[in-house]
Amino acid sequence: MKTIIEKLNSKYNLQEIVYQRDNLVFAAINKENAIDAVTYLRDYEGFSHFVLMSCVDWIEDGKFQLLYLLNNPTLKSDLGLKVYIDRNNPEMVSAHHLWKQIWTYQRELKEAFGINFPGSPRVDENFVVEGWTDIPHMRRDFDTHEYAQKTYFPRGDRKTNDPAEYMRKKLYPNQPITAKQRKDDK
Amino acid sequence: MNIYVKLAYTFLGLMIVLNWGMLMGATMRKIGARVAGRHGIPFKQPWIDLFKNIGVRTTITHGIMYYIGPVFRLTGGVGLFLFMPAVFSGSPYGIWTNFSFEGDLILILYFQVFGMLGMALGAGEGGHPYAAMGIARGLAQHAAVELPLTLAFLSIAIQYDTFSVYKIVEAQQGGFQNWVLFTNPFAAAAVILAMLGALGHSPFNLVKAPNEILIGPATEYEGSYLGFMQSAGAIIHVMEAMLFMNLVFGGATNWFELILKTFLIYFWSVFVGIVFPRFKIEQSVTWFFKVPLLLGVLAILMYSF
Amino acid sequence: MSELDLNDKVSEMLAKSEANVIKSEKTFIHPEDEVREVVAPDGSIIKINPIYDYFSGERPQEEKPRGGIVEKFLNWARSESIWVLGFGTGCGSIEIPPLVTPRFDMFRFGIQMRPTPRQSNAFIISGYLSVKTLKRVIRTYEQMPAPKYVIALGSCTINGGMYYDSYSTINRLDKYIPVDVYIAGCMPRPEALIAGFVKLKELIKEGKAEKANEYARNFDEYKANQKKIIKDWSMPDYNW
Amino acid sequence: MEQLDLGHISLAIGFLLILIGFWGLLTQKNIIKIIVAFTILDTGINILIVSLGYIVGKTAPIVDNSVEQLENHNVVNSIVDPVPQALVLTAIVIGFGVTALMLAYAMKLFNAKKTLEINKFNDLKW
Amino acid sequence: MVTPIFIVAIALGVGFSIGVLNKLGKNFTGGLVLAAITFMTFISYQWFYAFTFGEQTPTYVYTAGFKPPFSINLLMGQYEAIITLMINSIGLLGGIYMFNSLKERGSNAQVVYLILIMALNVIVMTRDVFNLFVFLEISSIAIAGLILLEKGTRSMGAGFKYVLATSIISSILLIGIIFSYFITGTLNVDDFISLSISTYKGGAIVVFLIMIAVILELKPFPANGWGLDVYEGSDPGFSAIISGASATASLYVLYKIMAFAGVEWNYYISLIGIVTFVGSNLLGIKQENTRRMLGYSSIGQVGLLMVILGFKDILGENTPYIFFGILISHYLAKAGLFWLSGIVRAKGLKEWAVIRKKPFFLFLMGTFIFALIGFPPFPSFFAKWTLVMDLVQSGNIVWVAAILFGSIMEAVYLFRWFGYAIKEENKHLEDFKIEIHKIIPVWIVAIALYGFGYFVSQLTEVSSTINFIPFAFVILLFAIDFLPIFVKNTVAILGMAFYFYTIYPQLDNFRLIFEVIFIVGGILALIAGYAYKGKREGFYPVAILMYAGLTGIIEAKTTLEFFYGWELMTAGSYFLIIRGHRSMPHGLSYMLFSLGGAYAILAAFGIASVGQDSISMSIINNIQYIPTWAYALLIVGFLTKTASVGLHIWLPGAHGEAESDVSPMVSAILLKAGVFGVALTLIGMGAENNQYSVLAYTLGWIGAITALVGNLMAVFQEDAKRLLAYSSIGQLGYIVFGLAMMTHLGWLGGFSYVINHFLYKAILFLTIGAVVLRVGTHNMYEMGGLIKRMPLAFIAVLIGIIALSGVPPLSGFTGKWLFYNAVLDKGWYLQGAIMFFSGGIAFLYLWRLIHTVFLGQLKDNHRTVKEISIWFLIPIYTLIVGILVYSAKPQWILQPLAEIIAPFFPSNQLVWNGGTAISHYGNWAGTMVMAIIGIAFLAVLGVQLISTRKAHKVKQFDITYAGERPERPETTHVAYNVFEGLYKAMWPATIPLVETFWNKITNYLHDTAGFTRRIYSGNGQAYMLHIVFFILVTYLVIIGG
Repeated sequence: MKTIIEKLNSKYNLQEIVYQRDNLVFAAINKENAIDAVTYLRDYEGFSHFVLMSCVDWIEDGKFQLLYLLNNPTLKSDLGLKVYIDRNNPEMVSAHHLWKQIWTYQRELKEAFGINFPGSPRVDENFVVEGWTDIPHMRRDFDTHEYAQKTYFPRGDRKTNDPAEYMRKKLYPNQPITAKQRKDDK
Repeated sequence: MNIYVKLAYTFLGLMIVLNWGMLMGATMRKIGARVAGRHGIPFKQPWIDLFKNIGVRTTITHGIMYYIGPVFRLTGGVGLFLFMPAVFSGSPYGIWTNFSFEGDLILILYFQVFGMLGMALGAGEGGHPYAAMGIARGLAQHAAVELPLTLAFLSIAIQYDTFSVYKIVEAQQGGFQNWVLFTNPFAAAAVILAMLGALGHSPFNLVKAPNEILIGPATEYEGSYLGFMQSAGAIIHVMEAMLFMNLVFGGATNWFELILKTFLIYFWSVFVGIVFPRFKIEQSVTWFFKVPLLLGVLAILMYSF
Repeated sequence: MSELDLNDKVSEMLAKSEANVIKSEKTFIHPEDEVREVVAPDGSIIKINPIYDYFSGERPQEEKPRGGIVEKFLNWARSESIWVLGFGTGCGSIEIPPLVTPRFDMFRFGIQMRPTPRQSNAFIISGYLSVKTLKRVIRTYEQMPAPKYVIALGSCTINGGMYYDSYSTINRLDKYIPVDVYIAGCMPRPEALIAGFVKLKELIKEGKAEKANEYARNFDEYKANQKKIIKDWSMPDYNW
Repeated sequence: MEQLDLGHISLAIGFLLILIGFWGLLTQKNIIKIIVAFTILDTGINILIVSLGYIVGKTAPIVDNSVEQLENHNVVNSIVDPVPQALVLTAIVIGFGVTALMLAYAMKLFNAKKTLEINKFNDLKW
Repeated sequence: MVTPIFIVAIALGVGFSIGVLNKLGKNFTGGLVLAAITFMTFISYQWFYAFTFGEQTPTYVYTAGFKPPFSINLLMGQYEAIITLMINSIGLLGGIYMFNSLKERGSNAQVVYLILIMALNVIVMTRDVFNLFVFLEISSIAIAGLILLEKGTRSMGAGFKYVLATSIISSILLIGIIFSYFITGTLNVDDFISLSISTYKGGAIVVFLIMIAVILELKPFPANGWGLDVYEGSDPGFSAIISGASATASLYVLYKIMAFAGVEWNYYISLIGIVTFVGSNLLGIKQENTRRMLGYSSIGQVGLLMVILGFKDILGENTPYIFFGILISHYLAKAGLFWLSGIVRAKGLKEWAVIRKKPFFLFLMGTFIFALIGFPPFPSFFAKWTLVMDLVQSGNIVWVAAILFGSIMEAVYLFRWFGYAIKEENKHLEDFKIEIHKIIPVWIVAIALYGFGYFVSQLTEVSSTINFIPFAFVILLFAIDFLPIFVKNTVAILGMAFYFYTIYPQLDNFRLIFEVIFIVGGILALIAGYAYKGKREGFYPVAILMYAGLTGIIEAKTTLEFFYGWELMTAGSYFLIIRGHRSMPHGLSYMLFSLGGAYAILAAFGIASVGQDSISMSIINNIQYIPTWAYALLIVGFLTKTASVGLHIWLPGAHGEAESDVSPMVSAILLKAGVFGVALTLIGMGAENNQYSVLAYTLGWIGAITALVGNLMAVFQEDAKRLLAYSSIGQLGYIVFGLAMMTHLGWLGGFSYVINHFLYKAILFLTIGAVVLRVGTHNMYEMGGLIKRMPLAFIAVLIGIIALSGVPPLSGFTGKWLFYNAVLDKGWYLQGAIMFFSGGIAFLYLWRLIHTVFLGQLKDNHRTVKEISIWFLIPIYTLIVGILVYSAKPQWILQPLAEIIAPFFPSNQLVWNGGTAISHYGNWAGTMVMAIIGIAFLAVLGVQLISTRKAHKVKQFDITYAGERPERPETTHVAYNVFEGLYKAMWPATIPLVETFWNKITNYLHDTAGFTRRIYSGNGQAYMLHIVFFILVTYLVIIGG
């Protein structure tokens, strides 16, 4: 695994290499080299299984972090390649030609984060939500509570209680509060 | 006999058969529930369902054929009753022999299809794919069942040298040792096995296959249509059992005997159905082409040489 | 990074993203609903408007109960023969199968499952409803023949339950389809379901379960609510 | 047959030529050689014809002085059978015609394909 | 009377004078040559006329004033007159045809052509063997010279091979001649005969040499590669002359030589002939080049003529009739075909599609091909008939089989060719130019063929009774083919109606049933023709041709008339079938199976006529010579038309691809011809005769298995018309089964099915055909939901399928009920069970038919289709009325049927008590059953009407779809591969064993042909080697062995 990472590093200049476990490594890679590296790993290093593709919204840094998680069945090892892309211009090269299931991941990311993958098949179609018109719903700047309040007739009389407090009051209304409980409450 | 009296008796008989069919259906479901350790439905449930269905307020129709499909079905059931001698009373023109003197076994065999075909066409106009699938399965299975049944019926007809159901019943009178079940065991065995397919319970309930193809042909039918089909189903179940009873189990000399025998015949298919899961079409078809067909051929060969 | 900085940053980002947010310009016409041109066998070109040509789409009419002894008898029959559509919309659907087990045995009450909406008169909304599922629920509900009854299961159908702030889950079911009986809980146990059925039977017998007519009466209001959240409305206004 | 008379010799030669002709027709690949073989065959047949009409000790059926000088002056008895002689004339003419035709063909064929190999002229077959 | 020597004189004179005139610079050679040939034709015609209508006796012409052997003498007898007339007239027509091409080659070519014709004349007339040799050589040189004068090099090789081969042959002839002179001292044929040369020492060898040379001139198989190359390579005009004139002359030489060769040669000539006939026709199958294929055909025909010559002692006084019948057909048709091939300029068979849209060319080509195969009304039909009759009567059945086999092989490639011409795509082909002087001779020979056909038919007593009126009607319709469809259709219908009116009183009831089905059914089917637009060229003549044939077999008093009608019907139906789209291969297989069947029937008629003093149809009631085989042959022959299992593979494609109103004609109507034949045969076998019980038993099994196979295959079809076609196979299986039972009930059931099948299959085919016309596809899965657009068509199909499936109360149940009783009566239980099982299977495909076409989802592009045409609805609803009447009052039809059957199968197995049929086994009251069911239905309907009075009409996507909605009708309509589950269970039963069997046979024949024809390597020496080997083998067989 180490040799693979070193080879890859020498080839594509990895950053933030994290050896999570013996058989699980994460590393960041440039946007330009990412698909090259994935292809290289698939074709030469035996990472034949595409596990998943995910996205993290680093709103503070103005970045989306895409993760391509690959698996090598012979080494029983996983390698996560992280790619940072600009949040304001979220676009990534499509990798649908490598594994067919990437279509679906990219379609999901397009819907949930608004990341575009030009050329990926059916990327514009609905994935989970149908007829979504607001900003992509998994972005951190999307306020789901406000949206729900606005859209779905919330019942005005809804009250929310801390279950522990509520049950204590309901079951043992007269019992004084112990010191331990007060400490816990803090 | 006056034709009006005859009609009245026939109508009465039809009512008996209809109600007995419903009761029998309820009983069988009750039995199934008991096997599963449940209480099951109340005995009155079929009637309640029928009334409820007739009381439905909105109905739809997909077209004329869809509309008269249930009519065909019920006519098929009623007609089957009309051409079947129900209770043997020593005369082909007896009070409970209905209009069986107008035709014979062949008429009954082919008339069975009348309702089925009408229903199939009606469901077809509904345009629902599951309806078509159910019918296709049903027809395939029907064809497979037909072969051993036909062989067995031919064998029985050869045995008694007649196609008249009445005469076959007549010949079986005078004790159970005269029943086809004992006098022509191969034919009887073929009938008993093929009967499972004809009655359409699990494992041969491909046509309806609830939850797989949504009750099959009846998918689009609701309300009164469904009520009609339920009634027809009740009648046809009894009529099928009655046909086998007349041909193999010595017929009936009174209504009680009829009820007992049809119950037992029907129970046999329910008994099998509770134990076995549903077949696929090809399994069902090949099943009929194995043992039942062999028995049917044996039944024929017995009389061929 | 301090908390204050973060907040600043976030609000800054928010302002930015407002500017270049991807507001979709989808019109949400289902591709199968677009008007299409086909060539007829005789060579002429004909226009197909699927929603108009393939669906009836007529408004539902109120079917007033006839009243009198007949109606009473029929109501009794309806109450004793509740045919439930086998459609699990949410997590509560796992509470329905126990009903057919020997322990609960709903058949005793004349309650049976049916596979097709055409033959059912009761619809259990089992728990939370996403917008996507709601579309199917509406379609299915409308296809059931009147009189029809809806049993809403769990707090999600009442006020959204634990999904009260979800962007994709509705809060109040009765804004979209009329509900006869609510069964509270998260989730209500099968006993509670049976209690709900018994309540429904009482309502039917009393002649109070006429929500199908209510739906027809307030059809426009219901439709407006439905269409407000279902943006890709790819079906006729009323599904027969 | 104590001695070989002229008739038998020519008969044998005729047959030999015929066989040679056949052999040549069937084995030679060059068209010109085939034509030559045919003429040999033709010649053989002609010799055959003449020799079949030959009667030992008799002269050609040309009625001139040499015949009249014979003892008995019986023309019929002193000449060989004239009919084969007449036939052979026709046969020679015919053979000539055929040979000429073949040569014409050979020329045209050579012009067409610049070869005289008979194997090359099998455009039409099967 | 001009002496025949002038033929030679004129030719030589003109030849020489042309040489002189050319020197003078005059150039009217062409006209002069034609004039000379015309004069030669006149001379021979004069003699022919004198022989035929006068009292002329054969005349010898002596040259140079001496008697043979010192001079050459010519004989002008009757045959010589005919044959020289044939040669000269073909020479004249050929001269006209080749006028321009001869002119291009210069005046020498014209002279050579003239000399060729003259040489052929002399070959025929001369009585001197050496003269024969000389003129044979002259003709060979002339032909080779003409080829030499052609432009281009392609034919050069062929010409050279021709010269080589003929010179070897003539060398052998010459050796033979000289030895013959040596041993006999004469060269005269008449002397040879009187001296009986073969008795001399060495005579046998001499005869052998002469004989083998003459036989080799006739290009026997396989020593005929040189001839084939010439046919292929040279100008089609020459090919016509070689095939028409040269071969005719050579045949006559053979006839002359046979006079002194001794009777033992007859057998060998026949043997060589039959080997040539079968062999070259077999090899013809593999040919793709038209002229080479025609060459094979020519050689084959000559082989057949050799067979006839070989059998001349056995055939006796019929020999000239047979010989000239076949010779004239061959000579005219082959010349016509060669000429056509010159006009069309198509080399490959498929390129003949260029004449696809030219009806007159198709007419010419069809005329020639049908004349070659021996269809009526051409002379070869009558000749072949007589030949087969005579051969069978003399016990040479194996020869008949070989001849018929060869004929079928010939039909294979000729009809394949014809099929290409009619059906193949011709977009990419260049059109050709028609020169008037080329087309005229073709027309002349075509018309002559019809003329000779009529003439020949009037020659003998039996054939002169044939009714040519229907055929004349066909010609009339062909003549008015340019008129609009409305007129033609009316004329056709009126003609048929009038004919039916005139013939009606002559028929007994048995025949009347079939005549009604044929003619009335035909009229109904023709009514649908009004729905078509345009002219529909060529449809009416062929349709009426089929009906002419059908009525012919009904009226037939003699077996010849029957066979005549049968062949006419085959020809007509072939044309009808091949009109459909993509139906070329099906038309071909239909034709081949039909011909095979027809030949079986022909052979059987021959056997039947043994020991009888007439050929009236009644002879099949009392066959004396190998009767079981004769009946078996008859049945096999008729079963090809009923498409029983094993012989059915032509039907699905033929019926499925035919036009909408043709399908009912060929299915509901035409198939009954086979039934009629089977019925006649079974009547002939007789009810009480146990001798044939094995035959009937086999037939019963065939019927039952046919029913099963047909119905089962119908279940798995995707094409609506093919489904109906397979269904027809199954239904015909029922009929055959019913008839095979040979009991009263069985026949009653069978006949009830005959009528029923006619009614409902006509309804179904007409309706589905009309629907196909509207929606433009045959595939059921591309239709659906059409009930909304075509309710009347739906009702028609509904009634049709209820009647077909045998569900009471409609009429199909009648047949089922009768069959059950008959099966029990006869004791054929297992077969019966198979039949009833197939009846059960019928539900599957019937439901599928109505469901996938009319129910389910209406497709996008069918949303505006209209109800089927009124012209289809009229016959459909007429037939529906028929079905309803039959259903309500079955006794109206069954009682007369029983009376018809009673004379053959007397019985009182079925008793009528009012409307109730009572058999020993059960009873059935059709009217009452219908009434009871009707009342029950109406009562139930009333209840439903009350309970669902407020039903809301919805549209097609308003279905419960598991919470979703259907997206497209195509994805919602269950129509493709509907019975997949059943298929998984029953696929072993659907393996097309029969088709595989016939495919294997076809492949085997093709492989054999493909392998064998490799001996024709194109190498001249190889051809010479063939000749040498042929001589050696023949020598070993005839003399050495």
